[in-house]
Amino acid sequence: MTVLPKPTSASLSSSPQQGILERVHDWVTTADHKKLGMLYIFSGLFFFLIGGIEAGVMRWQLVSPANDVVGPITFNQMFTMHGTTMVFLVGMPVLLGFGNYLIPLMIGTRDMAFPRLNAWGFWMFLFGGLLLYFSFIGSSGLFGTKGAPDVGWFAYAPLTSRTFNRGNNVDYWILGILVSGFGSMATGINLVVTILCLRCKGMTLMRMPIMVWSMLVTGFLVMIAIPVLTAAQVMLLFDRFLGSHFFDPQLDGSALLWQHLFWFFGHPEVYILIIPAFGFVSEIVPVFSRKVIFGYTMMVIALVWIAFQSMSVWAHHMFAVGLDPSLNAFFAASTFLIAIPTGIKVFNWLGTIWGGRLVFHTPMLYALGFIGMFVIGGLTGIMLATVPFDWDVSDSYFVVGHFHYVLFGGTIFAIFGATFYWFPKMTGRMLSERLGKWQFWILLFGMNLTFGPMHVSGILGMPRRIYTYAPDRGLDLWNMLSSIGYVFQFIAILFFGWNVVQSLIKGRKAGNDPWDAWTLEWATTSPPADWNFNPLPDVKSRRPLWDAKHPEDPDYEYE
Amino acid sequence: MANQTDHHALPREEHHLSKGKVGMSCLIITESFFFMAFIVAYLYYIVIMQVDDGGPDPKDLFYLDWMVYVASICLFSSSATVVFAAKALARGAHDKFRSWLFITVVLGGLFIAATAMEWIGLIGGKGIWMDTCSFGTCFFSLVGFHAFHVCFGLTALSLCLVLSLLGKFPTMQAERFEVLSWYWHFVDTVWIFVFTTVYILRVYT
Amino acid sequence: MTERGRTSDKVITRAWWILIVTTVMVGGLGLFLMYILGGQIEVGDPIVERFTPTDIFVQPDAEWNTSVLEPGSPETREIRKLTWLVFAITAGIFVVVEGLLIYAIFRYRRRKNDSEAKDPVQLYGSNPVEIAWTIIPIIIVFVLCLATIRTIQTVQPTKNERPENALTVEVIGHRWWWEFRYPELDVVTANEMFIPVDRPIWLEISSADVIHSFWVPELQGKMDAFPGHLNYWKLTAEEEGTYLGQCAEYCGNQHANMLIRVEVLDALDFGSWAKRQAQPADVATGKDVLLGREVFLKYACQNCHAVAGLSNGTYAPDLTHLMSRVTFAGGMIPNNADNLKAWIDDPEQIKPGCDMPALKLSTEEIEQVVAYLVTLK
Amino acid sequence: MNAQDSHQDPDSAQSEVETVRVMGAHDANVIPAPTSAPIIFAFGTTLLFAGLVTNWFVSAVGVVCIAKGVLGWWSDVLPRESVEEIPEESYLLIDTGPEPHEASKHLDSATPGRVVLPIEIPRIRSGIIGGLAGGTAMAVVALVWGAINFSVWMPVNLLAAMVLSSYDTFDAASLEQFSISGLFTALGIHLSMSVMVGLVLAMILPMAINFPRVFSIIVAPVTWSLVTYAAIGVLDPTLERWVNWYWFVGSQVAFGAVAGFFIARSERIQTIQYLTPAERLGLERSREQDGGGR
Ligand code: HEA
Ligand code: HEA
Ligand code: HEC
Ligand code: CUA
Ligand SMILES: [Cu+2]
Repeated sequence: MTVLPKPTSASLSSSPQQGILERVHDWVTTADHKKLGMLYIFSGLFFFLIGGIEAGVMRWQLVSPANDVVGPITFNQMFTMHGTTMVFLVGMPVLLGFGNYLIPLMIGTRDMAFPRLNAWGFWMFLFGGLLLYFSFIGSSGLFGTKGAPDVGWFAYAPLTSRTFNRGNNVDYWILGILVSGFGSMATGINLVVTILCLRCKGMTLMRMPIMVWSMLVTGFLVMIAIPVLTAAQVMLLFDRFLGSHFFDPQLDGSALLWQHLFWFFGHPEVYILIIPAFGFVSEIVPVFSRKVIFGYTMMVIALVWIAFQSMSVWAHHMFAVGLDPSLNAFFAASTFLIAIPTGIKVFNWLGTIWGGRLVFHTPMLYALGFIGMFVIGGLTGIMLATVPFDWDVSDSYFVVGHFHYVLFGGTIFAIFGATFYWFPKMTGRMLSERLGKWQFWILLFGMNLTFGPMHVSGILGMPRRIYTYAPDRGLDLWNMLSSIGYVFQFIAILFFGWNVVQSLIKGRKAGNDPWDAWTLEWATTSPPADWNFNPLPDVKSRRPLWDAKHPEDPDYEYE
Repeated sequence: MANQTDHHALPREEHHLSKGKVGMSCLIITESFFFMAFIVAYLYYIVIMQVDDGGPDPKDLFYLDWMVYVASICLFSSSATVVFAAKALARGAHDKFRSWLFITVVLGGLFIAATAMEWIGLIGGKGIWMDTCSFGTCFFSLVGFHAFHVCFGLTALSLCLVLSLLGKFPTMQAERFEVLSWYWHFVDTVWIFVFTTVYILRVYT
Repeated sequence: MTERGRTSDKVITRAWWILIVTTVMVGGLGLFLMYILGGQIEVGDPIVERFTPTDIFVQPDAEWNTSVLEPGSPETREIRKLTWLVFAITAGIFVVVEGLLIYAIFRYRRRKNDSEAKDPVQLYGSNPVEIAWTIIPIIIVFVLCLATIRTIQTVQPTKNERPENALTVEVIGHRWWWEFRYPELDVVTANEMFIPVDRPIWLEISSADVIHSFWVPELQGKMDAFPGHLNYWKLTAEEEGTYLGQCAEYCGNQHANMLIRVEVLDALDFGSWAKRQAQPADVATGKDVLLGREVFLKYACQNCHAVAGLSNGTYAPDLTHLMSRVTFAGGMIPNNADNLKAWIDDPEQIKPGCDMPALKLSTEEIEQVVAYLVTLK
Repeated sequence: MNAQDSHQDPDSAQSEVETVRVMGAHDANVIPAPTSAPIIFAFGTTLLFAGLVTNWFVSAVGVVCIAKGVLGWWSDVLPRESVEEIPEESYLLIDTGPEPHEASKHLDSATPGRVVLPIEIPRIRSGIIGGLAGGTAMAVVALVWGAINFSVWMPVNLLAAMVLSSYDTFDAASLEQFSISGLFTALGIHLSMSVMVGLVLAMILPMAINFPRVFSIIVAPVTWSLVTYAAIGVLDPTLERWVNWYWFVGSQVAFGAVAGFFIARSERIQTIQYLTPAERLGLERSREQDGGGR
């Protein structure tokens, strides 16, 4: 491999002796996709800690029956803020942040298509999130009631109407998410345009890393899903401020319409939260198996298939609302079908590690943990899609178990994997492998201990969103286990925090390509210069760095 | 030379799409889904459920008088004039560009004026507003958002016109202008749907 | 050439064996589970007793069972068959996928003596293998769809599928208590639903405010209660006894304490219960009781609560036969004089955030009004 | 380059170049300059909305911020983007090797280190045909059983009962009747199942099984029957009530035998999986179109 002369300084604008103010100024005025990406990831992780602490409050309250740690009102605010935070302020920004950081690098270009719009998108997300959290102090409102929103993350009408929610807390929920939604739409569009228009020489669609494909698909889903939520929220806003009656059943509005609109957004949304994670895993698994990804084409087809399918399954969240039997049947069938492309992905990952030479660095542990945990969550999803069984366990802790396996075991695991994998690129330093492995094993154990028993308590008849339960119902043990599991997770996350701080200060220097990987982001310095590449690369296969490292046996001879 | 066999080194033009055009297409997709939600709400309450809450029957409100027709015709034809303007600009025919653009702006303005008249009639004359009935709720939000988009487009177009009159709108902006004209087409297309749901479907069912 | 032939042959064979073993394992495991758990065997069959993992799913020291796996009606029995089918299928897939994953992790880990530089065979994919692992899930999913569709048909009634001999109960969700109306019997009660055994019950479910969900796990799956429209649901209890349930759609502050008790009686007992309930119980005698009645009328009680013959508020639970119920306040506390006193003194203490205000009665007035209330049998 | 007054310049070739520079300048040696406009704009928008729940004054401040942000943004991109030049030094650490000049190798002539599995596959079509043929054979057996014991419509209705749960309560006489919905339901189920099972067999038989006949005539039908036996109570109680298991296994064997026969006969073709779908659809140029290829 021809290594061209080493560059010296990595950045145009920042000189070593910068005051704190200049540095802040640098970050807030930046239009650089890498800085914005890191801002996204950092703020997302920050919100993750908050959301995690909110979960802790819930687990503390539920640790034993008839417990009295927080009252119902606080508890209801906790799960609402927890769910909203985790979905809108953790999952989306962190995933989009990685997209932001990596996409231009992976397709060999200098920045996003609309760099300023990109910055705007980030700030909208951040301010939206802050506005939402301002509700804790700001929402006493005209009637002096309540603090944070307490209507659940899907805010079913008519609970959100003025009649049942007199303070301003619901308004904060609407406005915070509305504002950050605008940011997400901007970022989604930006990702799609970047990927379609800015690929470097030779980077055809079918040579893009799967990660880039997953971001393309996610971008489309964002463009399609978020506006529907925005529209629904605007209607709700009209209801609350202008007295219109979209969702007020007392005035011939329809509570069902909100559900249709919300879940038309909501289901694609959960795929927005998992598809980038699929992308991370599809990058990590091959590198640490030392093998090319198995069935690239089918992987791409499966992604696109999942995205399309995800738009026709929304009513599986509404099996208990009394839809017509034929509609129930249709949405069940449509939901089952998603298992097929998802299965293709799982099997292709297995195919990739099959016959490989696996190296268990921390990113690989998380990727494998992802596969194992996601399959559990996916299979309970299939059970939920079985309508009559869903009548049994819908809105019970079984559902809570399902979605934490896919969201935590899926999305969050993939995010940790990605953090360990790309941290060296972003900062120039390695995260500690030793701490990372401790964190992984504790987290794996902790999450199973927390979310596994939830399936049991759901089957035992424990509805979700209850702040307390009676002692004589056989639920004690399972809730106790869940709460103990939380402590393990907490410790694991502490490990992570310590690891990040420690490594930023005195982590091992990473070098440009610490994992001996194959995609373009490893073909520049760590951290990359503001302009990523110079000259822009020219690729001939899906694994340009493989070609460079094996001139005697390059990929492009075969693809 | 290698062009015949060398499929790896695709010439850059191969996938060089315009950021502006792709971006605008994406924006249009996004906005379409936004409007879809409002159209669905209108269809649901007014056309399918035919909610009877003392609100007016659209049949009685829109006698489809000449105003709606004329306004629609204005809006639809402005889609054509904006194309002529864009073509003229690309050719560097700035005078023609300005005239066509002016006509477009006027047509759009007429449309907005007609909407405003209708609203005044409904709100002031008939006392119907968002909070009076389901019809008001659905009608004002749907038509209102459309009008809002028209206004937005009009502002952008007028700005171009002003800049051009000041001599600050060079030919090199032709692609930007074309992209803007796509937006205008989109606003028109939405009107087709709004017009159908609000004025045709309900009035003729 | 020979070299290449051999390498790929080996990988081919191995890949195929994965697939075959997978299929056989899904088949085998599913077979086993379905046989044991599936519709072949009725509950009570010794095999079921021996093999089902239901042990965890019964609440050992529970007063009431709310496990969805303990069916108490033909409807839930029907659902449970499907439940076991989907359990069996997903369990099979689970074992196979996780098994393959763990096997691969151990089998293909890099060993000490593997040289760093040597990369394994770069295997790009395989159409037939990929087709196979697309089609096999399609078949599974196809079967699941059919089974789901037929169970939906059996269990979910549409508006005009009311069984002829059914008893109608109107279920109305309120924040945070349930109202049950028996239009054919002219009975209204709260939180505790009484039904006759072995007779189909036709539920017309709705809500007075926000969305709730009616859920008595042993008797039927859940059905949401919407303001503004009716949902239809049916169930038939097979055994007498008490069944516990709970509101299952988040409805605000006290969603956790919106419990349901279903008392299943034999036809005779039910008949006399209904007769009793249809008559007013307001036959106050005695000084305190009459004073209590005054208090009830003086304070706003009567605006919200109905007592047949005295007041007819509809905002709050009907108190006509208050003392015929074992619990009150959405089923959260036992119904006795002391608890009632505490409740009327300050509902907020017992059920924070609930919709009954503390009316600031003096201790004496409380004594009196409760003295009155306990006569409402 | 004096773009300001180039609108008087009718030279469109010149403006073409300019357009590209404005709209698609991603490969120029520049990166966007930092700007405070986006954050101000975003902050303003947030305040605008926050005013709804606080005080109109907040909204007013928001509007001012928005105006400032928008103006700043405009001056950033109009008439052309403000950018920073990047230094000349090189920041690319790889060299992906020489341009490949001859047609590239294909995996079927690959060296050991590279494999696509397996090199040859039966035509997918053969699986479909085999499945349909097998399905016919199976149906014939089932119909014969029906004709002997009940009527030909019996097996049809029994299969349809898998979906049509109302059949559960029917007696033999009603199940012997012809029913159009029963026919279509049964046909749908039967066809799709046959095709899918045929496809799987086609993928497995020729390459994986050393004893394909035994597998398709005995192992597969028996396994399938066992699975059906276990699950039938849930899937199709009506069928469970009337079925004769000997005939049932017989019909499965008929399927296996016929489908296996058709699949075994089919020719093998070279796998085409390294043609991407985009190439097949003509979205991107393929090596064939380039004159390279096989
Ligand atoms: C990352 C997010 C994520 C993902 C990926 C999924 C994936 C799936 N989800 Fe989940 N879901 C949520 C997040 C997610 N979900 C959330 C947050 C909720 C609750 C919202 C709320 O109410 O608050 C929810 C709720 C939810 C419900 C509603 C439950 C209820 O409220 O009553 C249902 C019902 O059908 C469902 C189904 C599914 C299915 C079928 C999948 C499928 O995509 C899973 C597919 C994967 C597999 C099946 C495993 C791998 C495949 C194989 C190994 C192949 C072989 C398998 C077969 C042949 C079956 N989900
Ligand atoms: C990505 C999404 C995501 C993630 C990661 C999580 C993570 C967790 N969730 Fe959550 N959850 C949801 C999404 C998510 N959840 C959603 C959408 C809902 C539905 C909400 C609704 O019903 O409306 C929900 C609901 C929900 C409930 C049900 C509430 C109810 O219905 O009553 C519970 C109950 O236990 C729960 C628990 C947890 C726990 C224990 C974690 C843990 O994994 C959390 C782990 C995190 C930590 C342990 C943080 C550690 C923090 C530190 C180390 C901080 C130290 C630093 C400082 C002090 C500065 N979640
Ligand atoms: C503003 C309306 C209101 C007034 C006035 C009111 N109540 Fe109530 N009451 C309620 C509501 C609502 C509930 C149900 C609370 C719950 O379970 O969440 C309730 C519940 C009760 C119950 C329990 C009933 C059951 O079966 O669960 C009793 C007993 C009761 N009230 C007695 C009284 C008395 C006595 C007074 C007068 C001193 C009174 N209430 C005044 C609204 C009211
Ligand atoms: Cu009612 Cu929850
Ligand atoms: Cu979903």
